[in-house]
Amino acid sequence: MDWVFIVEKLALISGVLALSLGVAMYSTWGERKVAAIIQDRRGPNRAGFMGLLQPLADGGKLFFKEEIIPTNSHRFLFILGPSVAMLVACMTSAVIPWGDVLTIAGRQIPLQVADINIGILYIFGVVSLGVYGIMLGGWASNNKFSLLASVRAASQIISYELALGLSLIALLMFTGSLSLKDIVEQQRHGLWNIVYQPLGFIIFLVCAFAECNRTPFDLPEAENELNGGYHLEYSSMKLGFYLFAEYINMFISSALMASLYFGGYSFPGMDSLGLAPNLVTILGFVALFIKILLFLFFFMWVRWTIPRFRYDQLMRLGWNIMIPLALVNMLITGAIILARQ
Amino acid sequence: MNALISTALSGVILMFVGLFVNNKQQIKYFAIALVLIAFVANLLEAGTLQGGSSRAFFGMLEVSRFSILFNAVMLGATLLYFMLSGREFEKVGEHVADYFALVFFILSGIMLATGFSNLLMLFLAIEIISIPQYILAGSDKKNLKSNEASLKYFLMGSFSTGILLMGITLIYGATGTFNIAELALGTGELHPLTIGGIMLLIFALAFKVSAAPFHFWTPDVYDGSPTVFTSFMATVVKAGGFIAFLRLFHVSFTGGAISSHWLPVLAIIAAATLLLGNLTAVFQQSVKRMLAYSSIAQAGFMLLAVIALNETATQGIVLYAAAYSVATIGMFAVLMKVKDYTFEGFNGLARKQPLLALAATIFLFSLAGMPLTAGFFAKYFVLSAAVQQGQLLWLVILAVICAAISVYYYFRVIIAMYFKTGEPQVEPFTPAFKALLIATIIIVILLGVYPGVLLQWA
Amino acid sequence: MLTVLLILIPLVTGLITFGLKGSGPKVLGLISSLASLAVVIGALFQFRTAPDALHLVAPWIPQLGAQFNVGLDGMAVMLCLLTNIAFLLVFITIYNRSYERASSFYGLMLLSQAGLIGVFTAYDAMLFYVFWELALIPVYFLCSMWGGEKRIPVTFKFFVYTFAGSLLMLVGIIYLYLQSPDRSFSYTTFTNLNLPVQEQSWLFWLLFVAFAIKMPIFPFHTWQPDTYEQSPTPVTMILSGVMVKMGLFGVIRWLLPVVPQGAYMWAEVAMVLSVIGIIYASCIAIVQTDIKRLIAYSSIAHVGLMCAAIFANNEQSLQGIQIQMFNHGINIIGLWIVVEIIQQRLNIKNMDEMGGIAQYAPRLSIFLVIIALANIALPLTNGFIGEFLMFSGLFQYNFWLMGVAGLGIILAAVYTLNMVQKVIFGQGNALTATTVDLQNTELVALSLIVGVILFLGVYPKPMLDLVGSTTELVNKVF
Amino acid sequence: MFLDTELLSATTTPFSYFPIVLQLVAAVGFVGVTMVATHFLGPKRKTSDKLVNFESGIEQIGNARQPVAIKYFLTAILFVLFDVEVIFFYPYAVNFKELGWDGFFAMLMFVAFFMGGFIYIIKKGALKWED
Amino acid sequence: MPVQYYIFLSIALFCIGVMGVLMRRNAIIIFMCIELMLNAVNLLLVAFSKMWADAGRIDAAAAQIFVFFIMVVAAAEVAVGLAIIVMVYRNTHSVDINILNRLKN
Repeated sequence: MDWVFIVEKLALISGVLALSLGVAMYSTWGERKVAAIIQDRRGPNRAGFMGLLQPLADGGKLFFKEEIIPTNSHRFLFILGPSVAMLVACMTSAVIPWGDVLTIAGRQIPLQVADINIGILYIFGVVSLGVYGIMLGGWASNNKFSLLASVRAASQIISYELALGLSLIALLMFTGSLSLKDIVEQQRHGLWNIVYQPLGFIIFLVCAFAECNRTPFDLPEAENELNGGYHLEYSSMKLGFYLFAEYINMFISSALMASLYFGGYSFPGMDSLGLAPNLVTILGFVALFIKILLFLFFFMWVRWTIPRFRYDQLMRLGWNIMIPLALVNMLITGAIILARQ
Repeated sequence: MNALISTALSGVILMFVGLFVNNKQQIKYFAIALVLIAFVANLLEAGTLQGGSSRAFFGMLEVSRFSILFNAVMLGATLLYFMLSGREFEKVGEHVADYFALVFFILSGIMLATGFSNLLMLFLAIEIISIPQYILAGSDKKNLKSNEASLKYFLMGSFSTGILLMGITLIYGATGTFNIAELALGTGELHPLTIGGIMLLIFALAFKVSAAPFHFWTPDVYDGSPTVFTSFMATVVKAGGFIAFLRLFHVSFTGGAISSHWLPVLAIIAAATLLLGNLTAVFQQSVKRMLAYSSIAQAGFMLLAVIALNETATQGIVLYAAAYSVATIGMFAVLMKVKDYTFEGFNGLARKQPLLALAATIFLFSLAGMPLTAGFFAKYFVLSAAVQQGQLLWLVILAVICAAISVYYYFRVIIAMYFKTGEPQVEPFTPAFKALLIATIIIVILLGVYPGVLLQWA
Repeated sequence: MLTVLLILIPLVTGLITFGLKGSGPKVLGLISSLASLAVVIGALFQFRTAPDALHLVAPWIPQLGAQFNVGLDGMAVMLCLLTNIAFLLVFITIYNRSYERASSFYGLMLLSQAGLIGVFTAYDAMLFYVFWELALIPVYFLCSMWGGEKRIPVTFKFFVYTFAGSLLMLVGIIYLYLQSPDRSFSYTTFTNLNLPVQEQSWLFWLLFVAFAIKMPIFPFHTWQPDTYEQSPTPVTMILSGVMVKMGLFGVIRWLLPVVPQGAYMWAEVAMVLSVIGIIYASCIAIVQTDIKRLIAYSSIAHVGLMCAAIFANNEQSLQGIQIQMFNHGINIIGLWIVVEIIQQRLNIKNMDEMGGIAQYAPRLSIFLVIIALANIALPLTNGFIGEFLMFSGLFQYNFWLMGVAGLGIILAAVYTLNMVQKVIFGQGNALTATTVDLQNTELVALSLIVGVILFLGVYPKPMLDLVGSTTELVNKVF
Repeated sequence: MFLDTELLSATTTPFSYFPIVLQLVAAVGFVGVTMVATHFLGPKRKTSDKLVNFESGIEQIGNARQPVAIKYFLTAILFVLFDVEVIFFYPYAVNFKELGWDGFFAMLMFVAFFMGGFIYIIKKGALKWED
Repeated sequence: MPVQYYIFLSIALFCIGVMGVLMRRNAIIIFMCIELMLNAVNLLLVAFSKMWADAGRIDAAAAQIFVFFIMVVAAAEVAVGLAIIVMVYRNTHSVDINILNRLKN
């Protein structure tokens, strides 16, 4: 066993996890700021400069809150729920290529935890576990609102997972690979996939919103009908996990969309700058990060702009529109590719 | 191929027809037309066969004269079933078109079972046959007995699917192929995995065809399911299971070294099936349950064909499938007209409804294997095949004794109808039903007098 | 062609009869049996002139090698004659009776006639088997529908017994078929098989049990007395007069030529069983008070003798048994007719309640006496020549066996005469005083029987000639 | 046979998944530690009222775990069915270019069946929520 | 890793499934045990596929295709099975198979 390899991977993993958590924390700040701007308010501004220390205060508060587990609940599952949600959120990032190869002391270090040839399937697999976190939490609480919310959540997430999976087929048709690294590398040497797959991207985007339970699809937590939904009974860091997991998921889906459709860590002209490879890699990471931030902003922008869907509308959109659309997209893509061959 | 495609498509079409057509009679006629189409399409394919058989799906399906013949028998039996019992579908529930569609899906599974040449196809065939049956068994949603039948059937059925798959996998592990023809080549030296696999396959298939000691689900399921579907499950479906059984063993596991492993097991299973089926049928109080046990007993006879594995056996299974299906479908059609399913419910039927009684008598004769009915030659062929096999004379004698026992419970119905007095409650039926009943009687007798009608194609 | 006609006439008329109403069935039944009788007489003449013309071979199930192969040899002609006479007699006797659901009754009777003729004419084992069963089923229905109090269990027992037996026979046939070089069921193929002794020995039992049940011989007889007792008398006549002969016929036609060595091996066992049957049945017959049961046991005894004679394996016994088949048929039908008449008049079966009928119905009594004497094989009656031949055959085989069997004759005399004595002589009572003497149709039937009895008793040569060819054939193979 | 070993001869080895295991360990560690830590950090002043389920301030009525509307269940089943159909698209998509038009038409048929089932369930009203 | 490990693991899983089916009384648990059996088979098929591929059989991927089909059929079975269980539950408010003995008499 190569110890250096393990150390290197552990460092990368800690980096990625820290990044995810950090981004998630500051997303809460970002969310409130965006909301403030859109609603013409100031937003958080007391803790630190422009309220930048607000997320830390919030996190600390969650740590020191009293932990309440209702007597009627299923204790083990009650704790398991948020743990699963968090765990799943932390696991998705493993196959996303954060950048190209860094060369340190003669070692080639890829900025990707694991480059496996079924990267996309891995993501799907892990993401579909996410629904258990919500289901377990909702059911274990033994609260009518929570239960309803969790059932809703499950129903919604699995419905949109279909369209999500279908929308990617068209993309895979011309990448011919399930490895995210390959997909990004292909875009590095050609056009970004968004050019070929505008429809696919839109479907993916909508489904990503639904998967993350983001407005306009945030029915599971619909605070004004379900009192907060599946995490109604949660407090302290368990609640924090649910909230964090949601933001991490947002972050990862942004990264995924950036990688799949917007070239990932590549940016136009990156191979003709003539800079040192390590520098190019770092620039690439920065480029990816900018794309991710733009997506995150988009998530928030939508949240404060579009009202929540009704449940039947949500389901009809998912089943009756997204799925056929994805199929049509797939067939058209296939026909065009074959016709041009 | 034609038969497979047309039945599968018919199923899909019928599902959609159910969405747009509300008239249940029309749906029935439509379904009958679709079976006819499948029947003709199936026969048309016989003309296109070159060199005895043709292959499809990358060689995973083989269409031969024999498979076409068996398909024709199955489709013919289904046609008869639709015509005789089609109206009963309406009494089960609202979704008539769906029931028909499910029957078509089962048929397409059977079409697959007649011609598979890859274990994958065997698995698919068995599953396509099984899954719709779980639904049909439970189609009477409000009836607890139907619910229970469905659940029981489902649990048992999927359990045996698991066993079947394990068997296939072990065989694959030992041989590296799913192709049943290639499997036969590797019989020189036997890997222990192969033997284990064959045993598991036998158990699983015995489950599916309800052979003892894996039969215990059958009476409950047959009893609990809506009678109209029991009729189909006990006949066409069972025959379909047997053809899969026969084909697999016929192609893959013949030969001295390998058959010496499974032959004793299968022989014991057959013997147990015959004994249990017949002895238990004797004690039943309901005709429907009696028929369920009798179907187990009949399975024992069909197993003889599987064990014998020779030319006569293949002819025999065709004849048996035809004879048994037609007679049982007819018997169930009569049963459904009689409101009370106990033996007492048949008391005095001959006076009140001579035609129903006559039809039931002929069908029961056929089931019992009386000469001049189709059942006789069916039994004759399987017995003959087993005698020919050489090592199984004891089983043949046992089968014969069981056949004599079977007379007892079949004749209980006849005795009730003819020799006892009573006021049987009978549902009204149309002249068309009458005509069909007579036609069925004629088929049974025709096959019994002149089985060459069917055998000349085998 | 005549052979096919023999089968077709009852078959077709039988099927037609089901649809008739009123007196149609009985008229048609009578016409049909008259026509059959005419045809069989025609066949008799053709057998003298051109016996080959009675054979017909047509394809039936080519895949199996089964053919529609029918023909008549001497024994078969004789048995067909017996069958047709028997049915005619039955129809004549019951012409004035009215049966509930008469159309079914006559239809089933005619169907069973067709089956019986088929059994006697089939030269193809598969065909033989089919007719064998076909003859059984209508009889089953007849017994169960028109029989006595306990008819259902009793006839069912009868049915299951015979059916089980015939299934074993079927296995035997299948085995033989599989051994045949040309995959055929034909008689000639079967007789030329020359199987190893070992196989013949168990094949013998497969086939023999079926025949033994039908005859019936001890210990396969338990169905018989009950069935005879419970059946309607016309059916009992057919059962005892003709159907019993199916078993004997089967042994002579199929068992002996096909598995000769098997038969040779087991001959003693079969004979001992038969002889036990004779004594056993005779003893029981002596103590019977029920007239129907008495005749039933007497039939077992007679058949036992015939069966023993078959296995004695020589010309006399074979000849004897064949003509005895005919004669026993005629005699026992005669007895049953008398019983039927008494029962119809008095509605009793217990002999102790009878007596003195001779005073009130003299003609009936005369006929009964003659028939009874024929039954105990007095010289100058038809029974004599057959029994004589059989005993001489048995004597050649084994003296002691003959001796024991001969005891049967004495016992037969005891119970038959005892019956006659109880029924027609002795003290009359109020009931028997009401006995009405024979009426026209009954008179015709009984006269016919007595005519045959006396004619064949005096001049048995035509019968012997008729069966000679079969005897030769069997002897050659055996 | 129409398959070849290409599917099997890919470069990924079980070892490629090792980093994922590492990440799993790390994530489990993080979640576990945090959970335990917060359990001890927070104050514990439990009262029976506090531990009752929240139902908008009124007393709890009955158990929450009652069967929910069958519609949700139906959705779940439909998801299972359609999701396995979707799975079939993946190997096809990856090998799409090699399979060419033949593969395309085969897949077209598959899509037709997919849509057949889809239209059927929609027409049957399986996804109707407003009743 | 040697293929034997996979075989032992699969057989063990399979046996657990079989035992569960035979011994448990809750329909859902039985159902899950059946799924366990199927998945044990899947695992074994993949292991065998790899084994035969290493041994040089060019069609060894067929076993993996088989796994696909098993999954599909299992999904169909799940759909039907769950529907049946729900139906039974709605009528009897129980999924214990012991109470399902109305048909016995």
